[in-house]
Amino acid sequence: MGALTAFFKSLFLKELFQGLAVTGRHLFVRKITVQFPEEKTPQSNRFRGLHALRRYPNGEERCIACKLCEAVCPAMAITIESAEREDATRRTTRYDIDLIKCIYCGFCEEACPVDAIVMTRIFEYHGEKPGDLYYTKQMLLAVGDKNEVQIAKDRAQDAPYR
Amino acid sequence: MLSDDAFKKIDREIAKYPADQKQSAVMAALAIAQDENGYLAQETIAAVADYLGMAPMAAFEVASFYNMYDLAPLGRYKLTVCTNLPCALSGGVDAAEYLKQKLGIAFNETTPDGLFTLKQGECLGACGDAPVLLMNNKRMCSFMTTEAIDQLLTELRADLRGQAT
Amino acid sequence: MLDIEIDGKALQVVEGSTIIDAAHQLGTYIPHFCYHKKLSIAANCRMCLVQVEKAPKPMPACATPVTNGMKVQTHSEQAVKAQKGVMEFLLINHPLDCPICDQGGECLLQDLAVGYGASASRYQEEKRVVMNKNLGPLVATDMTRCINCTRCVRFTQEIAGLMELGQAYRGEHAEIMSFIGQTVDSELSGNIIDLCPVGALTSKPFRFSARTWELARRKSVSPHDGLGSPLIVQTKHDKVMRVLPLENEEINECWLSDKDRFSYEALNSPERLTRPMLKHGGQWIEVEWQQALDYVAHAFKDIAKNHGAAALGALLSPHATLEELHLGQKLMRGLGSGNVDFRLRQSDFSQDGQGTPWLGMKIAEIGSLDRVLVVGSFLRKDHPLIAQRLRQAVKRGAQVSLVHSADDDQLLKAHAKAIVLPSQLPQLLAQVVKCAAELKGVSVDAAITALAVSEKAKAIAESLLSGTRAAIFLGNFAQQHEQAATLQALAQLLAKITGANFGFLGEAANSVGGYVANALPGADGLNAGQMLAEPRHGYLILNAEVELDSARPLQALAALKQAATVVLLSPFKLPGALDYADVLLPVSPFSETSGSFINTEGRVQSFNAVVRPLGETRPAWKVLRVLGNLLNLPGFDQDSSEQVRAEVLGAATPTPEFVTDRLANPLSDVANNVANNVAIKLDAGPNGLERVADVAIYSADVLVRRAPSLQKTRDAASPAARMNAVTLQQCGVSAGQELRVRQGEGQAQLFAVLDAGLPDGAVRIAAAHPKVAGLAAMHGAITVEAL
Amino acid sequence: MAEIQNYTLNFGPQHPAAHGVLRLVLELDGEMVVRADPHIGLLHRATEKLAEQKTWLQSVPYLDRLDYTSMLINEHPYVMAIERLLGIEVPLRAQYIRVLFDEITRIHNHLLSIGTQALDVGAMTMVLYTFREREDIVDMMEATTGARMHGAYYRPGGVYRDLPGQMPRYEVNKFKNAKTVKALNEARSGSLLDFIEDFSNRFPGYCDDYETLLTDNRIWKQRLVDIGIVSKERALQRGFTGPMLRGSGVEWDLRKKQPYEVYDRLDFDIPVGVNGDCYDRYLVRMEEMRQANRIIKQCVAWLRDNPGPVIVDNHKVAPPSREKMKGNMEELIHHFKLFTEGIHVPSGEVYAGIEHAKGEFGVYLISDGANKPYRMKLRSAAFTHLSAMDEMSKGHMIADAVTIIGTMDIVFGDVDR
Repeated sequence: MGALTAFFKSLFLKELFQGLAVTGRHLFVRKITVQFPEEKTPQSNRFRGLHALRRYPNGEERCIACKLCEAVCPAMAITIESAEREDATRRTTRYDIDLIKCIYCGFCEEACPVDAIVMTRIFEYHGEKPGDLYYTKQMLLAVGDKNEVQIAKDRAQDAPYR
Repeated sequence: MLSDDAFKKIDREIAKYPADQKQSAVMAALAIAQDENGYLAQETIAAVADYLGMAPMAAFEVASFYNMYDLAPLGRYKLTVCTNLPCALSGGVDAAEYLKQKLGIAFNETTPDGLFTLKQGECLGACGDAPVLLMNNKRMCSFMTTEAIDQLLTELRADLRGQAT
Repeated sequence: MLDIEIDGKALQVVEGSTIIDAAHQLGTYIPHFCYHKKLSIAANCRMCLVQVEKAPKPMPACATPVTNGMKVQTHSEQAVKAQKGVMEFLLINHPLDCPICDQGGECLLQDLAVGYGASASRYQEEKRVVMNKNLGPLVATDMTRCINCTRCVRFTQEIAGLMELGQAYRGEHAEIMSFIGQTVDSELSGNIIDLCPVGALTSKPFRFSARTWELARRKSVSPHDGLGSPLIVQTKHDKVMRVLPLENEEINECWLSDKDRFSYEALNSPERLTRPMLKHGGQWIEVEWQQALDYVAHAFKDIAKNHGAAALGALLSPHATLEELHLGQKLMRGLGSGNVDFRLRQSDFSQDGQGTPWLGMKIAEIGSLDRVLVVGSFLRKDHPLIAQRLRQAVKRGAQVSLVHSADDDQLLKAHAKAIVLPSQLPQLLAQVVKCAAELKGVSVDAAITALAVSEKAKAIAESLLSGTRAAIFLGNFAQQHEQAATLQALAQLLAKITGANFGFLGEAANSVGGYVANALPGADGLNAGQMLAEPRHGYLILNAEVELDSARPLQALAALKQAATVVLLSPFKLPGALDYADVLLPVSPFSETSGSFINTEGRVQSFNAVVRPLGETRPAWKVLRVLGNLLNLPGFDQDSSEQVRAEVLGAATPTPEFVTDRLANPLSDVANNVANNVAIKLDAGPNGLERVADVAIYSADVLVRRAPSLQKTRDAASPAARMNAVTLQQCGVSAGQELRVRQGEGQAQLFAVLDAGLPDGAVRIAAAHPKVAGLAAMHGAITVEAL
Repeated sequence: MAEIQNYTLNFGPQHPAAHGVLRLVLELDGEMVVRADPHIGLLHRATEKLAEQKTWLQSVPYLDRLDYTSMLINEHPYVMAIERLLGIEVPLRAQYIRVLFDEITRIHNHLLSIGTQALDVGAMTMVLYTFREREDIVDMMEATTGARMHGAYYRPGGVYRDLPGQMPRYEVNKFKNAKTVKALNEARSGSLLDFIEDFSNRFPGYCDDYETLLTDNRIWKQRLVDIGIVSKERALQRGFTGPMLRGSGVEWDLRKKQPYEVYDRLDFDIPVGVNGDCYDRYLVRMEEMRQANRIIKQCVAWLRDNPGPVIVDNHKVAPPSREKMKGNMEELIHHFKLFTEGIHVPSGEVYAGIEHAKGEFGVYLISDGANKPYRMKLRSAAFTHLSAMDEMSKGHMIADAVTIIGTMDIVFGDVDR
């Protein structure tokens, strides 16, 4: 009996038609296609994208050159030089992130005691030559300034978990 | 800085110790200096230290450690209220609060008329008499209830008037 | 010996040991903050609490003496609980500064908090705040971080000799401070930075510039004083970031003088010369090495051809390495000139060819001396750490006597002091000799016996004879003295009579090395003084600012200005040289070259470069070697500094640690009759004013002069004309007044300062400073007039 | 007569079916493979050596990058090994979270494996479906770790942070109206656990679809059945693990045989094959996905009911919360030291192996008590499996070599390390 059924199943290409039915069904199913870049998939507030350096609301940069991020960075992508500023505070004179070295592990943000270095949601950045992806302090601060609202919102939302 | 008389007194203190341990007399010397000047100015401390052959800092350590030495000018009467635990439990803090309110000053302040300076003191070794108060490092006042304090203040003011006339 | 058991391990310790000593003997670590092996026991941090069997409470290991049969637990429940509790208390008032604190990462408090403390805080109340103090340009303070261990206080008191810091107030209000408003001016002040277990005292020049984990650590040797302190140079990206002591019980113990510690700032100075330069038509132009070296070779060849090789001279520096000195003299000798010298500040060369001045003993043995006479030394400033050793010796009961021309406070209790005019120093020393000879029953030269003896001389002689291990040291001032040979002969005679060791406190890192490398004039050559007194046509100068480093600055400058060719090998664009030099060759300072220094006890210390040479800078030994090749001289084919060293010290491996077998203080065969060996001039000098010149600690060499932070200290204050009250009156001037000082051809304008420590008739004016470069010599007659 | 020589073919490293950078030198007799010689090392990054230069924590993100198709599970044996050396107890919730993500990763891995294997043998559609489901999975990972692939989420002592209470949502735009968006956001309206649960409910249906497309498909069977047969004995001798071993009928699964974390509290079955051919291994993988889904459901249920810490509260090992770090001295010091010097792990050696999606993945660590490993050795399943390439493909057609590479489920990050 089994052999007979199998023969007919085989003869009439049953399993192939079943497969085609699955494919056919999907013709009518709602599409999951996302029209990037006009449209984006939902993005988590924990997303680890392009780095930014933040400022306090009064415009003072947060970073105090403690160099924890530089120390914990497994890829050694961060370069910091520090000095005493005129007002006797500890500040960076250089804060560079080589995005080509960076492995986006997020340890820098975890290590930062003052929430200065953060990883934003931004992932659509590019460079046309390697030097373009070497972000300096000014560039990082600019990223922070531009996206501060979103950055602050994301941190606030995730605060209970960290 | 200090009068010859004071140095003579200091010499008497020094004589109590072996010749190579002059600095043992530092507490007495500072007390003599304070008696003469009313308080211990930086220069006074330096002069005493120099006289005893010790570093000024070492003399300053002593002067700043004991709260019966005063490092700044004071009012005429220095009232030191003990606020250590036994006194505090028996009303020392209340006495201090009362004095503050009565004189209108906080600890380490002097009344505008230059009469009273209030200080927070360490144990005076008379816990049984708590609350206790020390006047000008010399006179011990026991059981300082609010009445006793009022009485003391009146007495001191009267005393002053008596001296003035 | 006492039996003790620590954590179940039994051992024997000597009587009087504390538990922490015993634990260290066993290799068991007991956490501590206030305990330091070189300081007295304070037992105030309480971190080292351990459980002692039968003791009701935990005991501080640093202050508990071992008793026989003691049983100690360092990790028992009670001990751990006590340590945890202490740590919690220590952290209660500690500010949340780790991210901005320079100590972060090398902080004992952090390490012990992680190792022994709780992992979470329970403290919710306010923390106390302590105002910062201004302790000067070297030490930065953040006093809120202080845990009141009092290590710094004990250091100033016990090691530096003057209690500049103290713990004022008490209880919660206790704070470490200097006597109100004063800075810490000790020449050893940098050590409190190392001692501070937290970030309360940190280095001001280093402030906020790097983290400990970023720094590469390399060994080196200090190029400054004769001690040759071993260093740990910490670098980042080929830049020297800071210098710390490398502990060596036989040399520097665990200390470092501020000069050694902070002079690194000069290495990163904007004054660094980074490319070879030629003066062309009065203008300096940067050139390639090849061009510069060709120029030098041609110029030297021309001079040798036209004026004879003796028209060339080399002035080397006692701060240069053994290899540089060797190749420098080899080059000159190769050219046929014997005019080589490195003793720029010396005036009396009559001892030449008779030996190699050195300490005469091991540095480590200084501490065990019981009678010491130091002749002509600004001890504290010239030899900060040797002074420290003498200070400890005094504490152990040694008697130190001083014979000098200025009564600076050496911060040690001197047994006897004789302060006389420089010209009377020989006479005074002769008096001591006479006295000692009389006491010993030895006969001496008639010239000496004829002298009248002062009380002080007698006290010194008696002191020297009363001990078992005595030493007599000649300081820098005595070596630079016009009658250095006389002083030396007398001191040596005294040493012979009293059975004391005789030695020199070496002026510079390679003062001994210069002799070993034979960077000295031969029989036919001129010494440093002669080379400048009898101007040459061509000069080769290595690493020296001759107008400041020479005994007779005016004469030196004149000689250099008239010379046809002056070649300067220096790490810096020396301002004076820009005027008189014709070629500037950038050579490496000690941090960028390999080499060796031989310190004053004859210890050979070789080191490697810690960073890459800056710009086009090259190690001087390489420059001299190539110059030798360009001049077609034989024997210039060394490939490494080790080969050069082997030429000097022999190829034996390992290189000998000491070269004491090659050292002999001159006149070691001095007999009873001094007059035969050296003409003793015991007459008093010029009647009138005499100059006493010290080389201020922070203007002693090319490097320290360019260290900005050191230049801000009190010790680097601009020179003044210091006189005692009598002299001031005699000159009719008063303290604070501006004076014109004349000496020889030259003059200088200085302020008068009252200095009670000077003898009558002495005018003390520091040397080696641009402001006094106009004065003729470091000694001799001088006149003063009010402006 | 002309001498007939075997034809040597260079397969890869650019071949799309080479699963990355495999360079396979095939010696062919006609179309038949006589010898297969895999060349490896093109993706060697010296992870083991790098680990000796990094603090214990810093190596975690590098583990992600070994088998880059199953990221989080790679971190697991590494942190487990450290925990064993430290002798610390990980909070139960952290163990559940790790198991949850191990199983999610397993599905993620198998979806890629089956999808691309189908693609390799000619079934284009499969990969589109499996990648659709993978999209949901990387969304879960992004919501939890912040990265769609390289999470760096497991830590010695637990996991970095708790699962998020909300999922990011679609927004209305010119391509999607409110209704569409609402429908898309339905599963995303709750927490991550809701999203995972929704997925686990949908997933068996997807599996059915895959099976409809493949399991009985004659072409699929023709390409897989009786290809690359490995006997039970040979599989054991060659050190096979995971689906490769179970496909040959050996019932061996570390989750059952040496239970770690909370696997002993979970209910699941171990599928085994009969013939040891590629088809059996395919079936094993399919069933493993269904079983993984079962585990996920149990984990979600437990995690819902049991809130709590997800990392040890011993700050000598794990950093304190940011709030505490900013306000307390002890916490700040520990934070500072953890991120600069890192933890010091007591000296000793330890091996921690887990049932990785591809087989047994193990980390062997030697510590000398410092803040970095003295030595780290990684045992990856794919390397062992690849070594059987010659044996498995000998005598098969050249086209079957592709099937065999696919069935091995190798990833070169894992092989080359």
